[in-house]
Parts: sequence; C-alpha cells; structure tokens
Amino acid sequence: MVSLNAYLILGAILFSIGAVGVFTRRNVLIIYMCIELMLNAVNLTFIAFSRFLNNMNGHVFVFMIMTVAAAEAAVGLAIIISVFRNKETIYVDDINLSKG
Amino acid sequence: MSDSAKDLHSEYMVINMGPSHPVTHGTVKFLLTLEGETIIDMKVDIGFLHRGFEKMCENGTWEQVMPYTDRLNYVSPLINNVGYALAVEKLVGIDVPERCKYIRVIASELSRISDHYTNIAAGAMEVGGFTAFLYFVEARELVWDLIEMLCGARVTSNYVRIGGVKSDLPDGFKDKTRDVFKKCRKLWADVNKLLTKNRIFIDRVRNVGIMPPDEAIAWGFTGPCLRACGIPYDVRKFHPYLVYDQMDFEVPVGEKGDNFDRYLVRMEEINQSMRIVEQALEKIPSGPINVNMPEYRWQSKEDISTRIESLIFHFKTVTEGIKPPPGEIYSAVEGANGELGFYLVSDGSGKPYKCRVRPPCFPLTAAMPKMVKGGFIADIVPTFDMINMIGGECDR
Amino acid sequence: MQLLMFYIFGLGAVLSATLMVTNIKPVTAAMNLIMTMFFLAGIYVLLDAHLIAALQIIVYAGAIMVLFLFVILLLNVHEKEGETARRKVVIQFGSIAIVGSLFIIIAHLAVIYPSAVKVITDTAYEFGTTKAVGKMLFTDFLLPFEIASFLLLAAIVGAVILAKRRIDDSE
Amino acid sequence: MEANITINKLKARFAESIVDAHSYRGDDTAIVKKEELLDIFIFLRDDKELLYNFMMDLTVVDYLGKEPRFEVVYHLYSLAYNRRVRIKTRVSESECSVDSIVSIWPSANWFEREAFDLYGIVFKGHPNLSRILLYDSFQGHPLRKDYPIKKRQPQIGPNNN
Amino acid sequence: MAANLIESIVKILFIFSVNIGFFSPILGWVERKQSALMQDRVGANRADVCGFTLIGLFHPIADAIKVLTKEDFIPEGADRLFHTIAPFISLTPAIITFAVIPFGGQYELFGHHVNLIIADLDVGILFVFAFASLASFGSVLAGWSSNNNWSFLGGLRASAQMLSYEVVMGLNIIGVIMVYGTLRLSQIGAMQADFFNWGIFLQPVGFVLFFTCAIAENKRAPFDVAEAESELVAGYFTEYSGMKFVMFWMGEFLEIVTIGALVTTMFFGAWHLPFVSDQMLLNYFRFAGPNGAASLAIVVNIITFFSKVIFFIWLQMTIRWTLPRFRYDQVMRLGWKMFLPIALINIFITGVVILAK
Amino acid sequence: MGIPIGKLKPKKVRKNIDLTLWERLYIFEIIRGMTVTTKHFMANLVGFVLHAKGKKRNIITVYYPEEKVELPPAYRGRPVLVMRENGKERCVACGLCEKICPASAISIIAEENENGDRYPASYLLDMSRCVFCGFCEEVCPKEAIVMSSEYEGLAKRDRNDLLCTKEMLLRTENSVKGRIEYIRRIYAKCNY
Amino acid sequence: MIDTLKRKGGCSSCGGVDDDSRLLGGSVILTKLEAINNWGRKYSFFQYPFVTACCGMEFMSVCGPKYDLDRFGAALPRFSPRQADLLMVVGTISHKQAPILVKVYNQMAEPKWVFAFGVCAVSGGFYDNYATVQGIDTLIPVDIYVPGCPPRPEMVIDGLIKLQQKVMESRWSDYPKGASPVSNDK
Repeated sequence: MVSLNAYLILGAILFSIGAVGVFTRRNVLIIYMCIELMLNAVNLTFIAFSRFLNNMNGHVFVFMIMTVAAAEAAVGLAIIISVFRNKETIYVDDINLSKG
Repeated sequence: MSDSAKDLHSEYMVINMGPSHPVTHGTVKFLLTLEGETIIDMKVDIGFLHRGFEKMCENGTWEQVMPYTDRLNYVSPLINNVGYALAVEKLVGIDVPERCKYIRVIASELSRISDHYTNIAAGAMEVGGFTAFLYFVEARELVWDLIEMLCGARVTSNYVRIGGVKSDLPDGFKDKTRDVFKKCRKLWADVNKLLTKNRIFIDRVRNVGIMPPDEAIAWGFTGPCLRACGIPYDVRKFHPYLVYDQMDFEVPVGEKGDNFDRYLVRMEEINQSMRIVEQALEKIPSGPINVNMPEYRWQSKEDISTRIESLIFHFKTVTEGIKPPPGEIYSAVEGANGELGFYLVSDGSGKPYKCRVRPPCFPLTAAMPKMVKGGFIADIVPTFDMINMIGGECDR
Repeated sequence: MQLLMFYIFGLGAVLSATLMVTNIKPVTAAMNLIMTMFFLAGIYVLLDAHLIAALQIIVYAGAIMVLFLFVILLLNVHEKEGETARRKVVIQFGSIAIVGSLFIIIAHLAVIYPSAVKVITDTAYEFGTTKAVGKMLFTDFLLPFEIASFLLLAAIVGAVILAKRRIDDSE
Repeated sequence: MEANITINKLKARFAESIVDAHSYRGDDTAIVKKEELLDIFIFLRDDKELLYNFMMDLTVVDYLGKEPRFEVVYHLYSLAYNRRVRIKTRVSESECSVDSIVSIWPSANWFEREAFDLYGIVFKGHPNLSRILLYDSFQGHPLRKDYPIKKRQPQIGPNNN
Repeated sequence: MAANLIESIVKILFIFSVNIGFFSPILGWVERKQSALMQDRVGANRADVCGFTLIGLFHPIADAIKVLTKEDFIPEGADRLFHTIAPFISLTPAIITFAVIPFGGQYELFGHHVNLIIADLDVGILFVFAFASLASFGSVLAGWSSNNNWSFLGGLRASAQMLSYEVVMGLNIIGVIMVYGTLRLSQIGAMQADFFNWGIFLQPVGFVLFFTCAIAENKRAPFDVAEAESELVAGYFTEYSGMKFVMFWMGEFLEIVTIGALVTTMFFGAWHLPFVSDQMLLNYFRFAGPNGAASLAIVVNIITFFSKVIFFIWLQMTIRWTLPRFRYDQVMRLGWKMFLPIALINIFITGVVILAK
Repeated sequence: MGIPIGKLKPKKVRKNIDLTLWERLYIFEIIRGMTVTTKHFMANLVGFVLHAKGKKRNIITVYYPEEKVELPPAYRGRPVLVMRENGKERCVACGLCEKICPASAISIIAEENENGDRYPASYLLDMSRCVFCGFCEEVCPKEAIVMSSEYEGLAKRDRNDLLCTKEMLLRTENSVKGRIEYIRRIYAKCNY
Repeated sequence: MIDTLKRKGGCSSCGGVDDDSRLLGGSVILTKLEAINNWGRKYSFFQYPFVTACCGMEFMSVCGPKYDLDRFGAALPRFSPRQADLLMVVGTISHKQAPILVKVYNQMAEPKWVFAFGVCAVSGGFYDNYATVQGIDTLIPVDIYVPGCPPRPEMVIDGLIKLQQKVMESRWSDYPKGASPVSNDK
C-alpha cells in the first residue's frame, strides 16, 4: 500500500520541476505548460488527501482547478497570440510591455 | 479558427500548387502566397503542355494539321476539327454540301456534350463527389461509343476533312443515338439530384470565383464562363456557321458569373446540345458529304485505280499538300470553352504559313488569380475546374 | 501491485515532466506534458478517482494541450538561436540531477517515516464515482460551480476579444 | 471590296497612321503604324459606333526575309455591333518592340507574354514580361521561322527549375 | 478470479479478432466494393489464389503484403520520433475505445456472471471521449512532423476540426446521458430493452448530430478537409509511405466500426432485437438448459449488435461516397454556428421534458 | 445590346435555384442524394445476384481480358499491311504513307524485283510513334495498308519491341476483310 | 543530354540479373516468399496518375465504370508519390514538365514501377520538336510501354496485365531501383 507521503512527495517533485521550468525557460508557451504542470501537481495532492481522508471535497476542488486551468489556457494563449501579433516574438526577454 | 490565422502577422506561407497536384490536372502551377488558408497572391504558371502546335503545323501540309487539332482541346476534338476545316474552307472560299454541314453539327455537339460531361465530372470529383464523377464518366462513355461509331476513334477523331468529312453517318446511328441519349438523360438526372440542390455542393461553388460581366469581357472570357455572367454571347448564334441558324436551341445564361452559374450553364448546355443533335438527325438531308472540288482533296480510291491523271494528281496533293490562295483569315467556332478561333495565313504553298489558334481557355486561365484572390485554398478547386482549362489548348 | 503501478506512473510522470522542462522544441515539450498528464491520470485511478482521471485526459490532454499544439503550430516559431546548446545541456543535466536526487532521498525518507495521516482503506462504494462528484457539485458546492461557469464564460469572451482581429487595424 | 464602317472611321480619324486596309474574305483588316497603336485601340474601344470591347486574339507572324520582319496581329470583336476587325502593325527585327495594351484590355497580358516568349517581341509597358509557355533557361524564340523545329535544348534536371 | 481472468481474455481476444482480424481488412474491401456498386462498377475482383477470386476478398491481403514490404520513408528535415509514433497514436484510440462498449447483456454462464463488455467503467462515455480526443494528436503530429507545407496545413485543419467537433459531440451526448441518467454504456444499453426506449426515439436530433459529428471527428467525407485530395494532396499523411500510411487508414476504418458501435449502443437499442428483451430470449431458448440458453442468447446478442454495427458502417460508406466535401471554413461554421446551438437547444428541451414528466 | 440578342431567347438557368428552408437543412437533400446512390447500389447488387444465377449482367463494366466490346466497323486500330494470295505484300512502296504520316512513323526502303515491280524491301512502322490517325490508309492507292481492329498485344516492356517490321505487320486479306470493305465504301468515291 | 540507349539497357534489366545471384537467393523458402510477395504487389498497385494531356481523358475512362481498373486492384489513386507504387505517366511530357516528373519519380518509395501511357510518353509521339521530351525513358526507367494515341482502355488493361506478369517474374534483388538517372545532372 502506498502511503500518503509518497503521493505528496510526487506532487512536490512535479511542482518543483514546474517551478524550475518557469524560472529557466524563456519561451512563453513552455512557461505556460510549466504552470499547467504545477497546477497538476497541486491536483495530485488534493486527490491524494481526499482519498486518504475519505472526503470527496478534494475532487470538487480538482474540478474547479481544471476549470480554471482551461480558462487560463484559453486566455493565456489568446494573450500569447496577440502579443505575438504585435511583437512577433514569444520570448519573455523580448516582451517588455512597459517599453510599449 | 481561420480568423485567428488571418490576423497573425506571421510570415506568409508560399506554397507551390502543382504541376503534379491533383487539382491542376498536371498542367499548371500555382504559386500561392497564403496567410493561413487565405490566398493573398497567386501566380499562374502554364506551359507544361507546350508541344509546339504552331511549329508542327507550319511544318506539315494543310491536311496534316488535322490530327494536331484533335489534341488541342482533347475533350472535344471534333469541334477543333470542324473549326479548322471551316477556317481552311473560308481561306479557300468553298462551301460544303448540306449533309456535310449537318454531320459536322452532330459531331460538334456530341463533342460538346462529352466536354461538358468531363468538366462537370471532374468538378464533382474535385470537390469530393466521386460518384457523380463516375456517373458522368459513364455517360461520356456512352457518347464516346457514338463518336467511335462515327469516326473510328474514341478521343482523337481526325474525322473532318477540308471540304467535307471522312465518312458518312454509319448505319443505325440514329437509333443508337436515341438509346444513348435516353440513358444519358437518366444519368444526367441522377447527377442533377446529387449536386444541383445539394447544399454542400452549392456552398462550395456559389459566390466563388465571381467575375462581373464587364470585367469578364475585358479579360476576354467567352463560352460558358461568359454566359454565366449573363451575356448570351455564343458564336453559334452571333455568327451562325454550318446550319446552326436552322436549329432551335436556347442559350443558357447565368446571373452572377460565379462557379455555380458556370456549372448550371454547362448542365443546361448538355440538354441543349442533345436537342440540337436530335433535331439535326431529324432534319438531315441526303446528298453528298464532300465538296466536289478535286483539287482541294485527296482523290477517291476508285479514281486513283482507274484514271492515271488522278493518280498523278493524288501523289502531288499528298506530297505537296493542297494550295489555298495567299491571304489571311480569322474564323471562329463555338468551342466547348468558348470562341475557338483559327487565324490562318497562307503564302500559296502547301503548308500553312501560320496557323494560329485562339484558345478559349487561355484568357480564362489568365483571369484565375483575379477570381480566387482573397478566397480560400479550397476555392481554387471548383474555380479552376469550372474554367475548364485544357492543357492542350491553353499551352498548345 | 499498487506500489509497482505507483512507481511506474510516478517515475514516468517525473521523467516526462523533466523532459518537458528541458526540451528545446515546444512541440516535444507539449507531447511530454501530455505524457505527464497520462501518468497522473493513472495515479488518479490508483486513488479511486475515476471521474477525475477521465476528466484529466479529456480536459488536459484532449482540449488544453490540443489548443497548445494548435497555437504552437499556428505561430510556427523557430527556436531562437539564443538558447545555446551548452546552456541547454547544463539545464538538462542540472535539473535531472537535482530532481532525481530529491526523488530518491525523499522517497527513502517516506519509507522510513510513515505518514502521520491515518490511512482509511475501506472507502465508501460510491467514492470517486460520477454520481458522487456530481451530487457534491450541485449541493454543497453549487455556488463555486456557478462561479466556475461564469469564469469559463469570461474566459471565452476574453479569449475571443484578445485574439480577434481589430478591424480598424487593417488600413 | 469596300471597306466598311470601322475602316472608314479609322481612316477618317487616323489618316496618316493607316498604312493599308483591306477586307479579304470579309475580314476587315487595317495595318497601322505602331507609334499610334495605343490611341487607335482606345478609339476602337471607346467610340460609340465601334465599341470593340473584346480583345480576342493577339499573335505575331514572322515574315522572314521581309522588312519589317514581324507583324503583330490583333483581333478585336465588338459585342454590341457583332463586328470583328483585325489590326496589324509591323515591327522590324532591329527594333523589336510595340506598346503594350494591357492597360486597355487586361486579357492582352498573357497574349503579349506568349508573343514575347515565342517570337521575342518586346511589349513596352507590360507589367510582367517573362516567358510563359517555355521555361526560363530556354534559348531563343521557337516560333521564329529561323528556329529549326527539331533544335532541342538541354534537358533540365529536377533541381534546375 | 481465474474465471474472471479467462472471461476478460476471451472478451479481449474476441473484440481484437473482430476489429483487427475482421473489420479492419474487410472494410477496405467493403469500401471498394460498395463504392464500385454505387458507381456502376464491379470493383476489385481479380486477385486470385489458385484460381479462386472470392469476389475480390483477396485484395486486402494483397494490399497488406505489399504494404509490409514497401519502403518506409522518413522525409528530410522531419522529426523522426513523432513522425514514427503519429500513426500509432491515431490508430490506438479506435481500438481502445471498444473496451467500454457493450456487445451483449449480462448472463449467468456455468455459475459465473458474464458481462459482455471488456471494462464496465462507471465513466464509460467519458472514457470514449478521452481516447477519441487523443486521436487528434496523431493527425496533428503527423502533419507537423512531416516538414511539408501540405501536411502542415492538413494538421492545422485536423486539429481545429477535431477540437471543435469534440465540443459539439460532447454536448450531444449530454442529452443521452440526461435521458438514461448514467454514463455507463452497459446500463444505457440495458435500458433500451424496450423498443420505444431506444435512443433514436428519445433523442432523434441528438442522433443526427452525434452521427454527423462522429463522421466529422473521423475526418471522412464530407468532412475530410484535413486530407482533401484535391486541395492538400493527402493532407497530414502526405509524407507517409508503406505501413505507416496504411495505419492511418486502419485507424479510420476502425473508427468507423467504433462509431457504428457507439451509435448502436446509444441510439439503436444496443444488443437488443426490437421488442425482445434479454429475459425473453432466455425464455425462448429454455429448451437448451440454463447454460445453453445463456450461450444462445449471447450469440443472438452478438449477432444483433454486429449486424446493427454493419448497417451503420454501410450508412457511413454511403454517405462518404455520395456527398461532396465541405470547405474548411464551412466545416467550422457548421460546427460552431449550427450544431452547437442545436445541441444546446436539444439539451434544454430534453431537460424540460424530463422535468415535466 | 446590339443586333442578334433580341432574336435570341437566352434561357436563365438560375431561376428556382434559391434554396428553400427545406433544402437549406442539408439533411433532406443529402437523403435524396443517398437514395440515388442507394438505388444504383441495390440495382447492381441485385444484378450481381441474378448474374450469379445465370441471368444477363446489367452492369456496364466490360470484363476485359475475358470479354470484349464490340467494335464498330469504323474503328481504327493498329495499321497493318495486307497480304496478297502469294504471301507477298500488296504494297508497292510508293511512299505516300511515309510522306503523309504526321508522326513520321513509317520508313520504307523500296526495291524492284525481277519483274520490275517495286516492293518494300523494308517497311518499318514505329508503333511507339503511330498516332492511329488513319492517313496512311486514306492515301494508300493500293489498299495495301489498313487500320485493322487490333489493339491487343501492343504493350511492351521494351520500347524497341514497338518497332514493327514488314513481317510483323503482314496480315492475310481475310483477317482484315471487314475493314477493306469498309474503306472501299467510304473512300471509293468522293461524293456519294 | 543523356544517351537514350545506354539508359534503356540499365532500366529494363529487371530480368537481367545474372545466374549466380539467382542461385544464391534461390532457396525454396525464399522463392516461395518472393512469389507471395510478388503476388501481393501485383494486385495492389496504388497509382500516381501523372496526368498531363489527352491520354488523361482515356485514363478517366479506364478508371471509370466501363473498364474499371479497380478490378485489377489498381484503383486507388494516391496523389502523394510516397504512397504510390505505380507512376502512370499519362500524356506528353514537355521539357518544362520533365524536372517535375523526375522529382516525383525520385520521391516515390520502393518498390516502384513506371507505366508509359500513350505514344507521347513512350516516344514523344508525333510531337518531334523543340518542346517535347522524346520518350520518358530518357528521364526515368520505364517498365511498360503502351502505345496508342491515346490507347484504348483495353490496351491499358493489357499493359497492366503485362506489368503484373513482370512483377511476378521480378526478384528481390531487382529492388531498389534507385533514383532516376537524371537526378544528379547538373
């Protein structure tokens, strides 16, 4: 039987990988994907807790997180497209909105 | 989705469509500049079937040109034959017998039917309706049986001769025609049901490739494409040749000049051509089929074997060719795609000094970029087909 | 059995996540993320969350990632030369090393120190079924559910407005 | 034969530019000087009694040995009056160019390119005068009478076009 | 436990042999032969083994042999990995989906409870969707990895089209789910024992929309814009040769079967004959003893189910060979502007009717 | 518009073509189309079943190698040389066919035999260039070359095999009798 | 220009493998396998219709209901050369078209065959002039020549049957045939 800790650790690792990606990568698309990964890591902990506490509230939270993720993906990709349209780049270094 | 593709200031995608691309029939190349799916610019490159028609004609005798004309618009070779023969007859100044005129009308109209069949069939296939394609191929097969019966070959007929035709109507031609037309009408009705009111097909062709009438004239459109714009220009009516003035037929015209009109005009022309053939078969008089001017044609076998001067003259005409008087003429017939003009220059020798064809689909193809610009890639398909660009005629 | 599956799925998820972060091509990264999603879905099944597992695949793999792929293809941006090969290798090795060691150490710790939370093995029959989740969504969590739907609506509107062509832009 | 209304009008308007006019087998023909070609065509197109709105055909005849060597032949058609006319203009080999009529009839575009391709006549003011039927690496102009019919050009490989 | 294992293996083998061994080769033949007959032709009939031609049934075998020995080609500049796995990605979902489709009822056989479905998942329909949505990756990746403009355009079209139609398809299903109140496909099937309870009567609009969307999802004519021959040469699989190219076709064919099976399960009474429920079947076959009756009933179930599937295969083929193809933007417009509102209205009306009852 | 358009009665093809709501709904027209194809399908299927029971086949397809279409007498197949009774060719090597052939597919080397009659010492017909136009037959003063109804066996693996010598072209008069009769009928007199 | 005759020797040499190599690969099982393989190939030509000219009309007829090439298993036209086995060169090939034909041929995956349809493809036909390629065998190896202008559908089917025989006789050592000889020109 797998212990709760194992799931939590897995979640932590995935979260940290995602975080590493956000900090090191410069491609906006990949940064977005890393964020998705971090959300997933959180989902995992929710599900694990929910299973081990025998309380289904966690599932509902995951459901909500997925909704948010979907919305975020839609809006985020739209932003990327419009930024790309104006700046012709998808690299964070080149996107400096304050410079206009 | 395509809208978002349109907005991007990303680089335009430059795509080479053809010449070995299914839609282009292997004979034309489109250089497309695309933004997403939208056509920003289009260059048409033809000439992949340039076979040196004029050069070949200038090196053959007047009679020897006949097989080359077969392969101009290879879907309706008989019309080309007739057009060339009429042009030479105009140059020489002879008038063919009445029965010959009727036979030529029958031959041309059968050819026109098969051309329109092929055109609509290919159009249907290219927008995905493979079954409609095969129904019309089947119908065309039946018409080709008639043509084969008449002139001995399915495609490259080489039937018409200067001053007449090669042979008379075969026995039983009329009955066979009646049978064939009955089957063809049935298949026509099937295709009509499959396509004409089918919204998918209509959406594909309606309001696509629009050409307003005045621009169509300026671009030199003739034939079904011009009639689709609402201008009833038809050489058969405007400059009646052969016996078209005695035939009762209507000129179908469209309204908008889009692909749907072109399709409808062609569908209707099939019916009208069938009517013409039936009338011609009813009215055909008996009589000679060749003009009685021995100096302009090869001698008959009987004459050759019985009269020595005939034999000598035969050798002379075959080796040197007939000799029309020097001069130049332009003569036009209504080809399947429009006005098929022949501009002949004779210097009095046995070979044409110049044999120029006015290809009807050449200006049509030239107007392609104008018709599809701003449309989608998929719009090229029906537009190009309804133009009915025939490589042999366009590139010669 | 379950432990084995957990290790397979967990290692797979970590591995593909690492590959995603380190990969230079966006398409490859996206595919790796999809792999991660799959492994996570497998883990959800281990945790009796069937509905969530299915939703994970439908929503993440089937919708969000297709959207990502679509945008990647649409932009069709060639990778910048700036990210040099050396740096790429360093990032790859660095992150793989760090993450790998973390995983081993913590997993080891986890085996030594069992979890404080009490494990409940006998779950209710309905745990994780569609019915159960649905019932909760429409009773206890109705308000958040409605808010989520509003969020989605707002996201749709926002996305459309953001990505829409400005008509006055063109000439 | 008597020249008809088109020829008469042309003669009246452009008396000195009409070199010759005839009507062989009913085809009205006018041979004009190439300098005033554009004006003549605009007149033919826009005159209320002529309205030659179709540019049916454009071709070149190579009279090798004569001077001027080439004749550029235009066939016009008037839909309104159902009338045809042939306009010819002579071009010498040394100064092998005429004015382009693309601005009057867009359909002339490809016909002129074709004439350039096969005969080497240069049409001044054409937007894109390049080879159309033959390929770019083709040498010479095949429909000139001094081009042998079987003179072949080297075959080109797949990477050459 | 052992009995369960045997049962599973038997069921998996059955479905596999039916799909891979029967449908996927024979559909190639069916498509050729049926289109031939529709078009007044004869169709493939000359491949012979020892002089027997069997109306052309050997042609698929010939195709398979040829394809296996055909050169496998990876174009220059292509992404080798994705180019190789893309056909597999588009092939597998069609097979996996069959795991949750019931092809018969539940019976007691030799004291063992037999459920004629491989995996009776609680989230059956969602499972189908989850895997169907993966098929789009196959075409997208194929298009992207081929390094060819036509493939690329095909991949773009495929991704947009499949994404859009998935949404509509999902909404259509909701009507069915509302009517039957379950996601479990075996339960949906079981509830259609009564003839007037068939999905086609309860959800006629849903059926038409679902069927259309399924064809669109499968990218067959009239929705084959992603592989439109006359526009994009062969779309996203332009650069594929040999076995990998045929795998796309197999995927397509298997998906035809899957669509047929899904439609049968949800709208056409699954394994039930009209007016005949499982219990009545068992009663008819009482003479064979309980086990014999059960096995006979199973056979009848399976035959009924697959004949319905075959009917829908025939229907899809007829549609494919009758209609011209849409234009890409028209496909999208149809999906978003026509089907989506209709699906929503359908859900609304269904809800109202259910509440009113 | 000018002269003859008034006389014309152009037929508007686009009337009644605007879609009714019924037709706009796709599905009914689709069903109509499907009935057409299904009708063909069923007719052919029934035709096949009946054919298996020995009835006449109603499908248009010709099962080529086993079954052949009936060719009209006008059909121009491959040109062949006609043989006299003594096994020699009728051809007198006058060279007219060589001259008229648009493809220059025929090449003749003429010689005189002991009687002083000309005959073709070699008669080469390059089938890889022949376009089946029938001019050779038409100009031949001796009915020596005719377009037979042969069309089989022309496909070759090597292009050189398509070069036909006199021996390969010779046919007995009987085998091309129909064609000779036909050309006598159509070419014997100019006007009839 | 490439020497026509020399090439022809090279291209149509499928039967010309020397006896030694036949003996080496001639074990019973291999021969059986070869036969099965050839059987499969022979009834499953996916053709690439390189349709350019008049013969295309006849090609439509061959595929059409009356003559129906599908009976021989050769009815699936694949417009992507990668998926095609049989390159049908239908019609005249001009010098402008030649590079494209060679390119298409080179893009086809092995094993591949070429079918010269009509006299223009066989020899240039009666277009013996500056613009036309005098036979596609000056460009690519050809397996079967069908003359006729255009050939009757029966002639095409006849040619296809001959090609099937040729495939039946072929050996594994005949493949790959490799790129077209002009591909490296210039």
